[in-house]
Amino acid sequence: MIGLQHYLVVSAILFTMGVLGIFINRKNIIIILMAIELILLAVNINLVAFSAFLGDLVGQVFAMFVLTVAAGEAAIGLAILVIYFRGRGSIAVDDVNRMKG
Amino acid sequence: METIKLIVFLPLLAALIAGLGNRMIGNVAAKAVTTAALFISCALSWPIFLSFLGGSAEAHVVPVLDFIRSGDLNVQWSLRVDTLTAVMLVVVTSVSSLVHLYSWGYMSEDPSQPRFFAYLSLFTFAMLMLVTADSLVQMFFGWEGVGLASYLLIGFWYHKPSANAAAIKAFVVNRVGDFGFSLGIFGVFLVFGTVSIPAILEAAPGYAGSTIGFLGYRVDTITLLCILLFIGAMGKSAQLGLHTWLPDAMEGPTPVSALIHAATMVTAGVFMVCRLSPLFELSETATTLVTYVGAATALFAATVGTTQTDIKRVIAYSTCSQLGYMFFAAGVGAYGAAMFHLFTHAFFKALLFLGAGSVIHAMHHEQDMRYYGGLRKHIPLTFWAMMAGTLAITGVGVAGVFGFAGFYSKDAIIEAAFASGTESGGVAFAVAVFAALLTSFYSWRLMFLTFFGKPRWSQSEHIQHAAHDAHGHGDHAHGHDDHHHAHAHDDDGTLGYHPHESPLPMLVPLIVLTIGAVFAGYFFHDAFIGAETGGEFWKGSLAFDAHLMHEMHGVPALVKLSATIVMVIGLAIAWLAYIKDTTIPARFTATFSGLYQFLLNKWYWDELYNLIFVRPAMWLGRFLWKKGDEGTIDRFGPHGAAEVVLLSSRAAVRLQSGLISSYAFVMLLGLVGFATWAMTR
Amino acid sequence: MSIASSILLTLPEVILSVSAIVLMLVAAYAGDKATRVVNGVAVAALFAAFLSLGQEGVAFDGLYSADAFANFAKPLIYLAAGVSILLSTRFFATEDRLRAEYSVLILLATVGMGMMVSATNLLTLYVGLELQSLAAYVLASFMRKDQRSAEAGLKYFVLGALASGILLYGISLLYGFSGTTDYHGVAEALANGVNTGELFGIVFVLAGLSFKIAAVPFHMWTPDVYEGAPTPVTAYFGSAPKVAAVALLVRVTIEAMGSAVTSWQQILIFTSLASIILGAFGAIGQTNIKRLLAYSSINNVGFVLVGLAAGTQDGVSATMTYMVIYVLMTLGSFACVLQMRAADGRHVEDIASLAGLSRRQPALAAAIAIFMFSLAGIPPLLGFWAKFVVFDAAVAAGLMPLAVIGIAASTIGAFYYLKIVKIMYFDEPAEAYHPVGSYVESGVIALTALAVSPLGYLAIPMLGAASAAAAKALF
Amino acid sequence: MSFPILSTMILLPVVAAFVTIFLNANAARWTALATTVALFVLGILLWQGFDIGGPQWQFVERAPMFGQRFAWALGIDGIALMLIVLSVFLMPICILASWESIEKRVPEYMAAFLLMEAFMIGVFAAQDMFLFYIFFEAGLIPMYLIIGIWGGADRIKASYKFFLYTLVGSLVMLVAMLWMAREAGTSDIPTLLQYNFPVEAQTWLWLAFFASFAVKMPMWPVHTWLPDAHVQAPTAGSVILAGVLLKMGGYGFIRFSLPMFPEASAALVWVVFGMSMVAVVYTSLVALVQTDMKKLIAYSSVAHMAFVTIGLFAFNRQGIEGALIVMLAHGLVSGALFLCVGVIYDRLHTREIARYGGLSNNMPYYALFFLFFTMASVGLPGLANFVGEFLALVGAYEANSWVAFVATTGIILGAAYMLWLYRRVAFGTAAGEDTASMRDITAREWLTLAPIAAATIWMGVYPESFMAPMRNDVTAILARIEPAAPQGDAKLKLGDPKKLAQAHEAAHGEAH
Amino acid sequence: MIQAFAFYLFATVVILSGALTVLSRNPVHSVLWLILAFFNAAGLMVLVGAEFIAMLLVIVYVGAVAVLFLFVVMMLDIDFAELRSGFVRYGFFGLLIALVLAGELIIAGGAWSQGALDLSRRAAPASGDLQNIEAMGALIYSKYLYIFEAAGLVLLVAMIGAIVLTHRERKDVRPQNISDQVKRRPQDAVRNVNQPVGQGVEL
Repeated sequence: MIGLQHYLVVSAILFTMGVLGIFINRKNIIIILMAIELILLAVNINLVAFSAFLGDLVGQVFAMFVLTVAAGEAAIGLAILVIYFRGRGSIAVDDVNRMKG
Repeated sequence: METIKLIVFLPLLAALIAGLGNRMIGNVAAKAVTTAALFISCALSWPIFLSFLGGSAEAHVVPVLDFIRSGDLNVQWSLRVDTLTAVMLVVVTSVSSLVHLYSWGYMSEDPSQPRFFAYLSLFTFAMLMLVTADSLVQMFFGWEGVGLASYLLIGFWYHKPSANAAAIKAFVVNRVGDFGFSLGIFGVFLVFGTVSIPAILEAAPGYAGSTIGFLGYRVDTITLLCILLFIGAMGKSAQLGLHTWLPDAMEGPTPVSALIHAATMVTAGVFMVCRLSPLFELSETATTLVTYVGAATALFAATVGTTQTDIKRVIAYSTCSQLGYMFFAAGVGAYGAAMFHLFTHAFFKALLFLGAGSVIHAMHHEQDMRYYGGLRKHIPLTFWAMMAGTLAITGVGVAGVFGFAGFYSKDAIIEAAFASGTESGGVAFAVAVFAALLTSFYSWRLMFLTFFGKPRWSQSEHIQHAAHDAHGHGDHAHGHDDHHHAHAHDDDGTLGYHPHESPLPMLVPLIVLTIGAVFAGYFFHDAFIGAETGGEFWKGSLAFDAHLMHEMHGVPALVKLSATIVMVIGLAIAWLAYIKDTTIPARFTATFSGLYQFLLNKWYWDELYNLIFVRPAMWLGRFLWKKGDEGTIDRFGPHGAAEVVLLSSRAAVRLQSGLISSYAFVMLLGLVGFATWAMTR
Repeated sequence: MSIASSILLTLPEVILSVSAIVLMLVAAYAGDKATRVVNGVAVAALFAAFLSLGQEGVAFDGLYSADAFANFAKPLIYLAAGVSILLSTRFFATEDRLRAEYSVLILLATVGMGMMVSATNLLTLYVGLELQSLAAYVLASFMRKDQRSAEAGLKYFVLGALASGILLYGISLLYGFSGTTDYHGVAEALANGVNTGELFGIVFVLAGLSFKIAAVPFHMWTPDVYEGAPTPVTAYFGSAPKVAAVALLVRVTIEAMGSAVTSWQQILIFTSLASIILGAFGAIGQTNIKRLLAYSSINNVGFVLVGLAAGTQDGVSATMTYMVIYVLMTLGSFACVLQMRAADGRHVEDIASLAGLSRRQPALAAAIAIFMFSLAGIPPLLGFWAKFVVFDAAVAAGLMPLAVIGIAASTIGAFYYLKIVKIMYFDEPAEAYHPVGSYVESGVIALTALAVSPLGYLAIPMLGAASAAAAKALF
Repeated sequence: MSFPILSTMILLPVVAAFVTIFLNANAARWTALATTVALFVLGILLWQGFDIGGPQWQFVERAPMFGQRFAWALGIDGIALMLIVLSVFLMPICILASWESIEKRVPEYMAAFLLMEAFMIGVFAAQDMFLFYIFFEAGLIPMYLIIGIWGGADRIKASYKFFLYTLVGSLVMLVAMLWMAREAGTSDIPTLLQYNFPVEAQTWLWLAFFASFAVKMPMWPVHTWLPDAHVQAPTAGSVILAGVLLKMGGYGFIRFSLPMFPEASAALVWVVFGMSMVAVVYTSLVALVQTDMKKLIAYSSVAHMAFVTIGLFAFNRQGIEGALIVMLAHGLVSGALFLCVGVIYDRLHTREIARYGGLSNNMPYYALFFLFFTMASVGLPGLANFVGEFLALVGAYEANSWVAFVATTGIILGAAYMLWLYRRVAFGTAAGEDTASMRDITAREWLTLAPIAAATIWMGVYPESFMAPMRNDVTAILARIEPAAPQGDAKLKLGDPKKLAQAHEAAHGEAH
Repeated sequence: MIQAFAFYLFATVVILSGALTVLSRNPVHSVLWLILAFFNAAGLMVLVGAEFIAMLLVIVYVGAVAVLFLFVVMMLDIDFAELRSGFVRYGFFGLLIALVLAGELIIAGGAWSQGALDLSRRAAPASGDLQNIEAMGALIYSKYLYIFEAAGLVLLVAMIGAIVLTHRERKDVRPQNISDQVKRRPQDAVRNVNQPVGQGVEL
């Protein structure tokens, strides 16, 4: 029988991959944005799974809001990315270090 | 207003007027004020002394002002007058007033006369505070005050590096003594709960045999206190070990040497031991120590005195040696004799110094006796005064008939040492006799080198300088070249320079002191050391041992005569070496060059101190500064911390690489760290 | 409770969102010409929102709570938001161009912050937080032609999103293991013992919120974002969202996790000390004033957390007191930074350009000196009081090691504040600044300087009572 | 309630400082002088009005205007009174000393000094622990500016060192204060003075306070900020630093450490003694080899302050009263010595000892003053320092002979380095034309030095004036600490008088 | 059984495609893998009966967000050759930390099986009578109305933000004047002319 545990494991792995995707990546900021989507997906899986196994709809409502916010976040993220690209002509991760120290 | 207040504070007032007025009031006013004040003090002092002599006065204390009150510690400014004080009063005020007068002449060319007289008066005030002290703290005040004045006066010619060095040395070496004195006072307060001298002396017998902890040892209370206080006395009275400052102090003007470094200040140590004699009597160890130190000093200084060529240094070592006599007299219990010698010594030693000053004055500040000779005819008055002094110091006299001052006092000491019957007394006796021989030798050596023989001053730089000045210019840069003839007589060793007698203000003190040197012993020996009369005179102001005085008079004749015998031997040797055959000294020094060098270099005390104190202190200071403060404390303290902070700061900044991935990585690390901590907690 | 009364309780947020929407329309309609008017109206709206505060009660079935605590934090947020709107006008007029959307975004973010501090439900918390964050991301890269601004926005966004993810994951765990998103429900669940899931929930939520308040080790974005963002925005970042995030953190830790103090206290202590120390170290080598202030804010957050780590009512009160004073100092400092303009009118951020300021512009230098000494916590300036109360709370809670280490480390902090003073007062004058003559900036500087000056101590009884009341609402 | 004189004394200079900033240089000078003189007059009134033998705390004011945690509570006892008088006495002198030597940014300078004065008075007058702390720390700001703006070439490092060193010490103290206020439930100093803190906590509290006061004092080995600060500070800054700021450390010890933690003080007395003993010898030796005048005097301050700590922790009346007098006397004398350095620094602009010499020739009155204060500094009886050092050492001897022994060596070394300094500056021959042509002190400089000299003599000859107001307070402190006082090492044991008398007789018998 | 099979299928695919999203060199491929991951996640959700969320995931995410990504990737016109390859910034250590994190998260999830379910605090227990979508709707529009409104503001912010940041006023094109446009009336733009046949029009 598939229990909550299974879902949590899937979510944990997805979450870890999302996190890993953020800092292990050197190529492209867009992929980082996608890694964030993966993290949110992991959270949603968690929420939905909890919701189902608790028999409580709040988790799903929460997931819905997460989706909403994530959409907005993606829009803004991409907008920032676009203006960044306009300025620098590059979206390589390693180039984003004009400010440091 | 009690007389005593006037006596003590007049000099202070005069010092303030002269010192603060300085150039504003002019030389004459400053000199007049100070000298007048001193003469008034002196005039007021003698009646007090005489009244004690006559037995009509009682010891009393005149309170002046509260000083320090802190719990049990209650110190007053007050003036104590008793026999001991009275003796000191006359010594101090008399010598001081004469020295003031003398300085009119001696310092007449100096540009800073008000300062000089202010210092002299200031010194007198401090000395008077010392001798009238009723408490140890006030005594310490006077003690330090005279130290200050001595410092100022030694360094009076502040443009001379040697004078400055001598001044500092005098102060610092005295401070070493004061170190002991201070600890002594602290200890006294701890034990007795008071610093009032009468109270201490009264309570002292009750503490005999008690013990006290000191630096981790248990020691006899009274012995400890006496030794600590005696260290103070050693410093001030230039006893062996702490004597090094006294010869150097001759850098000061000669009147200063006469007043401070011969007659008064240096005897403060003897005075203190006598003042506290009931306390010292309670500790055999302490008195033995006093005896040995005194004897050693007497011997040491006398040996060194034989080789010195500077006229003032010879007298200075002589002073040192005589102070040794006084101390071992005190050590063997003959406090009356010690005070008596102090009293007579003040006169003849002041006389010798002032006489020497007169010679120096005549010889254009040349102090080296090797460049003197044949001065007898040029400055006869000085010669006769010096002769009286020499007769006094060497103790010329015939028992029972008449003797010069030193005859009574020194003989008394030698006899008392013998009579005490203790081992230390025996040693002291032997030393005293030998030292008397040396005393006679160097005193006569001084006389012969200075006043007899042929003039040898052509080699003196001072004289050459003066002669040249006189030749070169008509003006008289040095005022006493007046009668100088233009044509030189180089063949007679005079370089054409003819010394002439000092002016009247210098001669009057010489004459007065000559009287003292001649008669002081004769007139006062009964009062000071008479077995019956002494106790009456001192009235308990010191521990007068009538028994010892009796013993003293009953010593074998040979002992009595010993002093006179060695005096004659000394005179004979001096006559042989410096009149009869002047090559003897050179041959002697060539034969015993080791001994000669040893003595000439004052037993190498200065070199030794330089090696074990001065240079290590400087080195240590530099080491602690560079290696301690800067190299260790700062390096590992604030600067090190700053360095660490800056390094950490650089690390923190490097961490901030600007890369999103590394930021995210740090966040992840934090997250995992927290999670792991939370899990394993 | 009816919807109407609930809406009434959220009146401040309603006012602000309605104004925001209206102003957005105005902006869209009238274009950038209307910016000044929009800004003015926005400030008025903030003031109106402030006036509408004061009601207490729970709205929307426990999603939202208007209590003394929220009513304490919100005026502060409104003040900071208002000031950062006021400060923006001249800055954007010279540096970029005036755009009316700025104040709309600030207003919307303020709505989010209002939700944050009033949130008594993880759901409200999340949405409020995101509302604020999204606006903040945009604001950070608001000067889109400026590459640094864009980079700041990008970094802020990516890391912020990661932090949101972590926070959300924590929330999901908390929800799953306690069965509710309501603070009190969570607290009840935690009171029955904390299982591993809940523990991870707590840790993840704390981590996510630590990002928002810029506490070590989730602080990395701060210097870059502070430096890159337009200065009025940085002033805003340093003040309003920080208050909101701290207030949120306080409410979460006390109301939702208060029953499991031991599970988070050590984390806060570590974070606190790490922030104090790292903030201080980081600031020392800086040459950019905004970057320095960023590290300073990290450092200050450390002190804020000292109060919170105590976990007591006093601690909360101290934390909120600290925030009030901190906001004043921050706004003042950034207003001063805004006055730093080269001869050609460009804004400069180089610390070296402050050299000898005390002779060129003594009043400005004095104001900066006051802020710096105050930030360093040197009495008799008000910054000392802030540190005093938090350490007092920590000591009262028995956290002696924290207090000792924290307070000793504040010496390191003093080092770089002194550096600024040193540059202004001891060094030879550099090139003179462009005269500014902005009444708004001067006014802000003067008022905040006056507030953190010793005169501010007169406000202590009031401040103390208010913050105590605020803290009491959580216990 | 009577006229709030203490509040006036704190607020007046603050107001004056604020006004001063807006004036021109000359007006600022006069305003500052007028204010400080007015404060001096107020200080004299305070002394006049102080009822010796009356209640322990006088001129008490209390306004709970800062909420629960602390109050604007002022009030003084005799100790505070004397220190306040010292502060207000030195302040006009400082202003005068800066009259001409400070040329740039005069209004700010004067304002800084006035603020400094307010804070100093505040420290001594505060009756609330936290109010004390606020004033204690606040003084850092004006001093930092004074050193940093008007200081010498290496002023920046010195100002940092001064600021951070003293800050780090006192911050730890703040934690202790917080704990104490929580434990005792009040921050009122008079109440705390009667509170018995648990013995095991006392050690920590004591150490925390020690961290602050030892730095402020400064005690070896946390003294290294002082030479740097002194060397770089302008003359008046050094005067205030040496004259008053260092005294805050000693004041702290006597106000907090001793009476509040008597058991800990007794248990840790070896720390104080050890550090003080090292300080006396160590810093004296270091002073001996200095080539910079101010540095030399700064090091001598460290040595002198060691007498204060030794006296304070002697646990007896002589020690404590002595320490208090040393504080006052050192305030006068080292302040005056810095003024003396300032006089010639103003003329030649160097502190290098080797550049001077023979000043007795061309500056006789200067030489006189310098000599006077040199002598006072080496503890010549009749001048201020002696009384204090003597009492402190008496107290020390009662406590421990080792301490007295080592500390007393200070009088030898002190004489050595001070006279060596004086010799190089005032005696010998001038190092150059410029040195030889320096003019003697001006009327203004007379005005700065003469009052201190007068006070030094007064304190040296009749210290009762200064000790009487403090006596009851020392009694109160003794009442707190005496039960805990460690035993001295003297342990006097009386001998058997009878046996001794026999021995004496026997000795005499042999002699016959 | 089918359910288990479906779960494992979806789970495997979601993890794999997630991994490939992160690891792909070509961002376009990444987006496509992301879309696949979303689809499979939706599948997972359907398995536990959360049809509404699943649909949202597909419609909103795949339909809008993922396509937006794709759009941006294409639009940015990135020179893929220039993009450095490799992702070994923190290499082994980073991986290790990530594994630790995953392990801990899994252990945390394991706590579920330890404690009994405590359902007492549920805010919105699912009732059997309502469809998932209906129940959600009932909740969102009543209990969570406040949040719903706030979410609207979030989207508004996103909209304003996106416009503020990316909207460029081009100099070479005439700017749109909204008020002019709105004010424009037919009579301004249109002129009725009664034109005789065979003659030109005067314009």
